[in-house]
Amino acid sequence: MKPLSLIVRTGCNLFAWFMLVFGVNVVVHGYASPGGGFQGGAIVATFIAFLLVSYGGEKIHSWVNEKIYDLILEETGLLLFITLAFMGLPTSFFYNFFTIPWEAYQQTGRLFPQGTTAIMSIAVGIEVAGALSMVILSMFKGIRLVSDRQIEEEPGHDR
Amino acid sequence: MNWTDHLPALLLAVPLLGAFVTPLVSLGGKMLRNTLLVVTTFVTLVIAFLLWKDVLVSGTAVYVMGEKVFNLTMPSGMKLPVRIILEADAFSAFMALCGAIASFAGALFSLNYMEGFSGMKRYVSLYCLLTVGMLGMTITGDLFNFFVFIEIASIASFGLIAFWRDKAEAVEASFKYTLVSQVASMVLLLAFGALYGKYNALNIAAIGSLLKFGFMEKIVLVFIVASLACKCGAFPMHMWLPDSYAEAPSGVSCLLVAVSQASLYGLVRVCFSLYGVTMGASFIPWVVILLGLASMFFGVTMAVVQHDIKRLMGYHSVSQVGYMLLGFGVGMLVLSDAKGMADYGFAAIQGGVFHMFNYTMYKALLFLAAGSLYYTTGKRDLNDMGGLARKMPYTTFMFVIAAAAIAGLPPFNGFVSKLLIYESSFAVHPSLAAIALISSVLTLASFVKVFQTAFLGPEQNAFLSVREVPSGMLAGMGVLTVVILAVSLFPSITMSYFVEPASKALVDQAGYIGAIMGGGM
Amino acid sequence: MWGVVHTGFGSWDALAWILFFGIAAFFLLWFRSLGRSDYKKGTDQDEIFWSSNVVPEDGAHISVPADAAYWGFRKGMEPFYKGLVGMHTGLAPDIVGWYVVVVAIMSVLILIV
Amino acid sequence: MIGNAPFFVVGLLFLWGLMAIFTQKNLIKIAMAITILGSSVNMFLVALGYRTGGRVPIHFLEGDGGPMVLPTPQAMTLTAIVIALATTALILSLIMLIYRHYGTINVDEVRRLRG
Repeated sequence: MKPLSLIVRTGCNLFAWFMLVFGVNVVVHGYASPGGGFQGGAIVATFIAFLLVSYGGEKIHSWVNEKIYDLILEETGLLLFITLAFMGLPTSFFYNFFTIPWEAYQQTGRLFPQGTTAIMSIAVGIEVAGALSMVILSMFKGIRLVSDRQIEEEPGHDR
Repeated sequence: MNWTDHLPALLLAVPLLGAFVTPLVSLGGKMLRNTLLVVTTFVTLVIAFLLWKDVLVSGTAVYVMGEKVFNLTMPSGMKLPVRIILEADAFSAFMALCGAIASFAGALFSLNYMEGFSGMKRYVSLYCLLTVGMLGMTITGDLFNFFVFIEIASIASFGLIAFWRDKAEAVEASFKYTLVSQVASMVLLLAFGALYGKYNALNIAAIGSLLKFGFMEKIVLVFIVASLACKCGAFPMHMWLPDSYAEAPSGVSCLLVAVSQASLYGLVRVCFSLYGVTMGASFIPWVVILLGLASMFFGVTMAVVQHDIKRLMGYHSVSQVGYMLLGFGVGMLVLSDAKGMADYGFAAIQGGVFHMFNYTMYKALLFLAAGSLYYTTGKRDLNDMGGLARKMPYTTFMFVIAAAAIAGLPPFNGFVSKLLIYESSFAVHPSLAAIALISSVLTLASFVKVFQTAFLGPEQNAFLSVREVPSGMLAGMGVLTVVILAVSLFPSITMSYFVEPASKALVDQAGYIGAIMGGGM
Repeated sequence: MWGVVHTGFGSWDALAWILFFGIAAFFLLWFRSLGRSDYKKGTDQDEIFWSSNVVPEDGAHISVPADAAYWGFRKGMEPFYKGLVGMHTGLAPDIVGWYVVVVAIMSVLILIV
Repeated sequence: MIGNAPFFVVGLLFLWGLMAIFTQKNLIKIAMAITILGSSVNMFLVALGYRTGGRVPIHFLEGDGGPMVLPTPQAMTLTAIVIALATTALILSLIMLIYRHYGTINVDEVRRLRG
């Protein structure tokens, strides 16, 4: 596999970390500003894409344990999201149960994080970051690393 | 505050939770994962049953997501509802129950059927998501959420159809389905967006209360009807259906049947509750009738010449969808005509609704029986089969019941719904009933062929070691067989508790709108 | 009764049919019991008759394959099936094409009608 | 007239995507056509979200004038983008699998299921 030019690799390596920070910024301010969980998560996922560009697939796959994305990130996000939804249940599903009342905003003129909305945004951000990184990693694996191998037959077909 | 008020939300939340915790639970091993799948689908079935009972007793259930009061559809000062609203009237609850039964049976069947394959945690996850999508389509009260749920169901089914990714045909079928489904979905979204642009609302009831039948609404109606007809497999747009039903694992085919019924539910809901009498009594009803006639005739004639057992059943799905389209089309034709509605229109709608239920049950059972044959023999081609009745007596028994029901042989449930459709469509024009009857005869003919070649005949040496399928698969088929027999033996109970309230709710546009808009129509 | 469905034109009684099937089954079993049970087991009277030929060991050689069923029907309807099967090209763009054609035709017609 | 310009663009993009599905033989290009189709619909949703005299529905970017526009179309568009992303990832994966099984990405040769 021929690597890209030095400038591209160094630039990607450098900017990957900035993208990570920027993505997290978009996620945590998602409750009131443009952006939010999905967009921030997608930006965070570019981190792994940049690292793939700058280091190549084999190195990344030897560094990264896919379970981090698959189990830890995705599961945390999804479970946090649905737990928050269930916690509003005595009132109604998805009920915003610790919202800050509108009067507080009118007195101070400052928009507070609106209860579960902000946390759900963060949950979605974690989930999307994990899932998209997973998609990038596994598609890269599918293109580059195992293209010469045939797909093996599943054992379940012959009985 | 009564906990039964939360049933519409729980109906979606429970399978969603099941899908989300699957990767975590799968760490605990195969047994735990299988238990999760069965428990999730069973709890969903129980919730669907309770919801149906609740709706039958206390009328349409409305649920507003995230509101202070669960059924406050329009907070103070609002002219139109803005939140995500679930609305379950008798027809929605009926469809949800029907889908939940198919989902439970497919889950039971999958336990044994899918063992030995890798990636089963994805299978369980996607299976639960497909259930969420299918149930969401039936109980949502909002056009955009309908689109979201249809997409959840589509994406989950793309994954599940291509689940046997080591088979080239499965991947090809999934690709074709993805392509046509995405184009149809985008057209659907275009139509929903146009409605939002004009009426500033996405709620079906809110738009229905404002709707005037103009130029844009005509185009929108065509887009919606054609897209959803494509999703449920009406004739000229059906070609993805036999491919994907045949190539998916059988437990999934069983659930895909329910998903196509949910699409049909959407079509009917849009025509009856969103447009209603404003639709006019000529064009769209006749389009639906013609699509139905074409589907039932060409679908079944294609099925007669097939020799792949699941592909043959896929073509029968096309044919059976035609019966429902015919029934609903006749109902739409007389929607603004009170006398015709009382004479034969209501019977046609009842026939359509009843046939949706019957079709889901027996077609799911047929796919499961075909899956059993594949499980034991490893073949799907009917030319290579024969003499299996002695080896697999229980499967044979259940297959015969399902085949008799789909062909409309008298003691079984398929006959009752077909009778209702024949008699009411005869009142519109005798040729409609004639085509329906010919299709029914051909259905019988092709199932006689399947039964004769796969189950009858002398024992073959290739199948000497064939045994009856494991108990999990028998249980999955048994659930559906029990439902079919119960419906067949007590048709009047089924009619008066299941079908009639559902048909009444479907026709009652003012009731559907009033449940959300507070009777302000 | 809980087996009767009124369709608006007539009625359908599941129990009457089950009763009918019961009676029919009774007669069927009765006629069957009138048959001779004194045939000789293990002789030619017990064998399959297959046009006076030796019956093959493997049942696959004497079973009718699915392709042979309704051969005459397919032969008689050949022009019809040629068109219908030819329509199912199996190409992905064709499937989308049929959908687009249906939408186009319906859109034009609904504006005319 | 100029206010309708976005809708003309939407129509053009939609037809373009639709044409590409029929004229292109490369599966990757067909996947791109699907994405273009989705983008045109998203653009349609965003374009019809604005109401004359309304304000931007963002808390700290609002200008003067009338009430805030209801941000439902934006929410719809975001959802549709998420769905389109999932579908794109899936369809590309399917094309990868098709290439491995069939050894080609010409759509005319992917037709084992017919009749």
